[in-house]
Amino acid sequence: MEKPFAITLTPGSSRANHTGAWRTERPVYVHNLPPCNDACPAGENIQQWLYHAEEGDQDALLARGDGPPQPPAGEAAWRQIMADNPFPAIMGRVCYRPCETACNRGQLDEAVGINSVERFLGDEAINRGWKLPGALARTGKRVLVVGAGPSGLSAAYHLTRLGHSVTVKDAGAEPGGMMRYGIPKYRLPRDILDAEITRVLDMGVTLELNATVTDLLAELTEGGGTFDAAFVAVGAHIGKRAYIPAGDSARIMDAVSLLHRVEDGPAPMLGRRVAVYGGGNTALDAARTARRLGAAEAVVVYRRTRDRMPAHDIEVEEALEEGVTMRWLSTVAHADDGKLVIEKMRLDETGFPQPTGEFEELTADCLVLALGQDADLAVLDGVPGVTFSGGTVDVGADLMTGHQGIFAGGDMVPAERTVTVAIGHGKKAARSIDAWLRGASREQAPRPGLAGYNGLNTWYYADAPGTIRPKLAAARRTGTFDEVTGGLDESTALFEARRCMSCGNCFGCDNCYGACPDNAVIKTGPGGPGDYEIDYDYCKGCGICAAECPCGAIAMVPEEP
Amino acid sequence: MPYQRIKFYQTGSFAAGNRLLPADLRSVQSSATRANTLTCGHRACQGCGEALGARYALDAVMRATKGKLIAVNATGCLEVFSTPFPETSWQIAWLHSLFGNAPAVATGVAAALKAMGRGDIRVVGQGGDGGTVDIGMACLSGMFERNDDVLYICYDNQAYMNTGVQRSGATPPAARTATTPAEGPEPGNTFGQGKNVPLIAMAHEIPYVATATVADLRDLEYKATRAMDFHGARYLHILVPCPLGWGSSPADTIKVARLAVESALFPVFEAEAGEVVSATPIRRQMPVTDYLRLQARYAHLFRPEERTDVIARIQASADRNVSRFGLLQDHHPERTRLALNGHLPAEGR
Amino acid sequence: MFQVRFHGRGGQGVVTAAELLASAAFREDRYAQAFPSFGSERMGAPVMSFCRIDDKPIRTREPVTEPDALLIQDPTLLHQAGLLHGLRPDGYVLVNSGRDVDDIGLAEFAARHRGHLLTVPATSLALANLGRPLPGAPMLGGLAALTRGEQTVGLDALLAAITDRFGDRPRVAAGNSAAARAAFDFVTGELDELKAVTHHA
Amino acid sequence: MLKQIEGSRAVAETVAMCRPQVICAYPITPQTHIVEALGAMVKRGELNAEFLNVESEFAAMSVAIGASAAGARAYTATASQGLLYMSEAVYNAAGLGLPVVMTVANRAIGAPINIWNDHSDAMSQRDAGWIQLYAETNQEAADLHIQAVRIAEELSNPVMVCMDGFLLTHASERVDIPAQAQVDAFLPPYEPRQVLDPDDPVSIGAMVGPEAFTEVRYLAFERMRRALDVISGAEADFGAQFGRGSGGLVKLYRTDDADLIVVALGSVLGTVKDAIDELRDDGVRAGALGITTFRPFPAQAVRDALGDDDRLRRLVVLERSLAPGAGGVVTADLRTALATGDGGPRGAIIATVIAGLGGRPVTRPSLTRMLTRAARGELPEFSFLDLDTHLVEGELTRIRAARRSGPTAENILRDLAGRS
Repeated sequence: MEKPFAITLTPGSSRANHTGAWRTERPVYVHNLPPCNDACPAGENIQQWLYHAEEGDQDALLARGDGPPQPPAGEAAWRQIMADNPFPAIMGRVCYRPCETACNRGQLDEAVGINSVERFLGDEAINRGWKLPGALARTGKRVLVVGAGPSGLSAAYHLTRLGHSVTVKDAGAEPGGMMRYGIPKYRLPRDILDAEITRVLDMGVTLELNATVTDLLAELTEGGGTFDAAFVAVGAHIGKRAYIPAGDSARIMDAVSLLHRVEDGPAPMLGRRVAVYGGGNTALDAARTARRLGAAEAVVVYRRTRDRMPAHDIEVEEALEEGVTMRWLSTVAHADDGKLVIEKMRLDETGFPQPTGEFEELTADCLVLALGQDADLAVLDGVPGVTFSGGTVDVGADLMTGHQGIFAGGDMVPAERTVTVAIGHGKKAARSIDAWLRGASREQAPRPGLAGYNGLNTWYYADAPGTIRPKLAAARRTGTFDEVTGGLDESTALFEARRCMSCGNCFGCDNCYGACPDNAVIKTGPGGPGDYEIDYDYCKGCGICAAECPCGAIAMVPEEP
Repeated sequence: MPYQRIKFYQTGSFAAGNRLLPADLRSVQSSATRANTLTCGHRACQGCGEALGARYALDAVMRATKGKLIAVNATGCLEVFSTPFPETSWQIAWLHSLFGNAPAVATGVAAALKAMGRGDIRVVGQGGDGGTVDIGMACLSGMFERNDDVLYICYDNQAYMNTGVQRSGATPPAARTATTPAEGPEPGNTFGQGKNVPLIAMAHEIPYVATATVADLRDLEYKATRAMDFHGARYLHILVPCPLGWGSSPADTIKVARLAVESALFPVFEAEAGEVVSATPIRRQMPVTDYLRLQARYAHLFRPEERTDVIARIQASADRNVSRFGLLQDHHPERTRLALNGHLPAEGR
Repeated sequence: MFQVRFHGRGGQGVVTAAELLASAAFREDRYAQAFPSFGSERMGAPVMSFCRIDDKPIRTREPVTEPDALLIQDPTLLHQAGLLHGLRPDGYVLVNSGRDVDDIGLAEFAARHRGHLLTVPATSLALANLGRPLPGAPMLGGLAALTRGEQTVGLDALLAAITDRFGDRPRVAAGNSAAARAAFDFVTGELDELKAVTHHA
Repeated sequence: MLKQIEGSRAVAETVAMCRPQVICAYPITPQTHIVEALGAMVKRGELNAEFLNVESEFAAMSVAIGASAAGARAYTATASQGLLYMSEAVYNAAGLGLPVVMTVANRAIGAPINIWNDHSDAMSQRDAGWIQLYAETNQEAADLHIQAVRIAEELSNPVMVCMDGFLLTHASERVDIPAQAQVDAFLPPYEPRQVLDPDDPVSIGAMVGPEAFTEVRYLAFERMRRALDVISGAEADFGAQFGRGSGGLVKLYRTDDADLIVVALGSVLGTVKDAIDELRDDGVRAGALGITTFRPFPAQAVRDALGDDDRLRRLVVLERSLAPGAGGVVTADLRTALATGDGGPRGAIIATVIAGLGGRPVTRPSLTRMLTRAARGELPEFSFLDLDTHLVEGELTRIRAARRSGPTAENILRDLAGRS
């Protein structure tokens, strides 16, 4: 068409006008650290595996004929977990969920049920028999792991994946350590435990049971042994003893041995009334176990108040549901046959319990002491360079003890004593050992900034309250050791996964692409995480993309003059 | 593509795209092959809501008409920033004539297409609030009254921005403009003035009238698409914040529009043949102050001291919208219709 | 050139009458020009229209100020100032009235314009033949007779013009034609009478 | 086909034969009969077009702009206040180069409101960029519309056909209405220079700044120059096709030996010719120059028409509108034309006569009187025809006497009443 001069113009000719010159700030895509990942002691990339989980396996929503059939996204999610943690099914049951405490969604409606999704994926992996990817090339290095608890097995798993040959030696008759001897069945069914341990062993880890290591140095090459390095994680299995005046016939035992014997011996006779002395998770486990062993009454005697109790709330709740009673601000002054003398306490201004001189009686056929555990440090006794403090081994940031090549983790080093922490130690130790064996010092990748709630634009997320996991009726709990907390089915797990807001990381919502007034966001792919580029020829730096990014994955940075 | 709130939960239900949705339920704007009717290089301000709204609406219409579209533009910001010689940002057949005649020019285009047997080509007329509710009102009403086959889109930024932010018939009460300065006992625009063109359009009983904002892309696209299901005169009124005129941050353009809706100051609804058939419920009602505080044009309501009296009147009008359009329940067309037609008690009357 | 000025009231069809006369002249292969006294007058107001007839093209567009004939469709206009103004000495005047010229106060004028001033009951003829009080057609019939068709138009051309004008409404056409013919006969009769009287005198 | 027909009707029938696709109009006296007739034809299905009853003249021209830009042949008609009300769009149509054809049934502009004929309306738009053609008779009015469509589309420029309100629009006279086949043969189908087409999109109506606006305007000026040839070409082709002369730039009447020449536009030329014959009979060598094309102003044609020998010539420009504070609109253009370019009489004496404002009849006796004075050199350089000097003097005295003398128009009406 012959166009009249100036009055009529060629379409799209304004592309010659590069408005990028107007810009004083430029948007850049960033990856910030989601609070869940930040909080996970096992260092899981939770946001990532939830992202995979969102798509579901045979996702009806995706089976609309567009695109090729999806690979089982649940498996991808599971593999993502396995990169950091070999025990999703166990985690999904026994972890105390610091991730959910940190979850930003908690500030919107309710935290994402990360733990329940993890359990679902872990169980799926067991049921569907998902296999792990093959290990890296063998390094020819041999590593000894002392202790087949969560920490040791985690280390063995990671070391094997890194190509090292691992032998695990454990004094016990069964692998699993505290996971088996400290956590009752009703919280962690043994078939689950066995399945996940077996999966690790199947990778080619050598396990020696009933094998107590007496001379660690002798095992190492330096001592003429065959191992190039060792990771010691024997846990803390020795129940603390406190002096309690008691009559001869008083029946007193410690919680650790109680739980241990419930697992592998004839269950001890506790009587109708059981008193548990202590305020930690173990105390509650002991009390709940007592109920299951037939005790009509299980009383927890604790010196302080509930809010000062070290035990986790879930445990307390479940214990109360099961009829366990509590005696706050109380100490056991004297134990006798069939009864205890309790002294009432009061908290001073520092919150420390002080005796009041008031006494009362409490009928109890048996007293179980749950006053904490000590680690058996014998294996490291006399090893040159290894030092101890406060009943634990001193280690560096890389978990190496004072002795080159000997690393330690789990309950025997200073840290919170949970399975998750232990598993995290295992991974950390494995990486440190790998680095040490290669003569390198492991450099920590710089931690990205935390993806806080204020960085999100939550309007874009559909309103979705959390899912409640099914629970075994309290009445049916006390009789059996059946698992108390149920799991999610595929749809509810999918639902939970999709409640993730993908904090700090692009999830491919196209908002930046859609909301740019200058069409300065280019779509480089079908619309997934990172399928976008800013076209700085035209971007005026208005910042709408950053403001409207639901998950805070775009930052505005000043233009350099 | 019927507009629906996403019935299943996943991240970003309300975002432009979402990989979890089947392609046909994703927005036009999320498509890599969208028309980009208004393309790069235009001279709109940073964070221009009108540039955004125009591309949102016309891209949706382009998809609905399979590209058979002619657009007619009134004089104003949109026209000036999109077609300064020698460059145009339009990638569609586009005509600009005058400030006050866009609806009539669009009528002429539609009539010509009919006469030439090109009914497959559809016509959109568009302009800002000044060109629509003020100087273009006669032509707009005439187009409505004749029920000409034109979709007219008003990009409402509530003042004459092109000429330097003077008051228009769409400027809200208390807002500061160059001609309603924040002076005297009743600073800003006077209460009890201004006209509600969507309701005026409904009074013509034309096939389709709807309001939308740049804050809810899916809703906007649905309405632009729905409008093309009808023949005859249709009217789409889109709220497009103007960082310059409203004194808001360019980055907040969409946020401000969202607050206008969530505070109920801008009711989002659609009407067919003069009857309201749906009102988009507010997700989380916000006090009007959340909306006002983001905009320098309302600064005088908060400094030197807070004008609680004025704010109360503004809140009252928001509350009236809530009851009038039933914005707080999931939409009940019947109730909304009754309220709108004055059969239900409405607050703030 | 023969120039006619029509006087009537808004709604009486003076414009149509002028156009009918022009169109009748056109049928006789003459040039004609008809136009109203352009005004915004409403129903009932005094109005004028004009018609020019010539054998060569008519160029002037001024109003008719020196008519060769005056058609007064409403006798109540007779005493309006300047009604007869500019009438040529030998001009014709036809008044729509059932009464005699002497009875409408024009006796003295009639004496001077003997045979050039007549009354014709156009309205009653219209009512009788058309059923509506539209004196236009009968007035023209009367004019045709009064001027003996020499300077204006013959009855046949007039009737043809009427039939053509109301072609889409045959009843109206027939009614107007009949009224026009009746008026033509009436005026012819009046003229014969006058002639007779003159003869006797 | 020869018909005794009202001017408006003749124009309507001719416009219909030009096959307009979109017709839009807003009623205003004295344009109404034209659009009423066209509307009826469309309703009856005799004319295949879109007919829109719009809400204002502004809308009417706007609809025409849209229709034309979309590739349709668009037509509208208006007058007086209506033309002023659409003025913004009138300029716009020309600026966009859209070949809209519009009839203007010339009428005065208020206040005081006046529905009668003069040229104030069209003259007010003389610089809008439209071609302006003035009809002398209804035959020419009809013929000019056919030519207008062809000229407009050939140049891609709008054309205004001006015909005197009432004097032509409401006058019944003999008109030769052409056959459709003839019109079709003369008028090719509309091939727009630019069109709104989704398959070949363009942006029409850009904002043009100082860097190019002058050039855009210059090109419009050039287009108008080219229009002079196109108009003459259309006149010639029309003559060949229809066998009669209509349109063109100027028309001459007995100017060969004339030393008194009346310059006029429109239907008044008829009465002027009668007056000239009368003067000739009295031995005055008078003639007339009719300007058919007023925009573009045919300067060269005017110079050629007036001859270039040294004989003294008196030119009387009969103006149908008034430029208060300046005088005559046509006179100004005529003076420029004579003062520039090649040829043309030297030292012609030009007198401006304002005549026929607001429907005041221009009678042959008045013209003859005025021209006789002109021939004797008694005519002042600027005068009003048939001005009631007594009346205006009265008002002027009143104004001088009292500052607040009330509205002039009403005072004059009072005087008139008092007189009769």
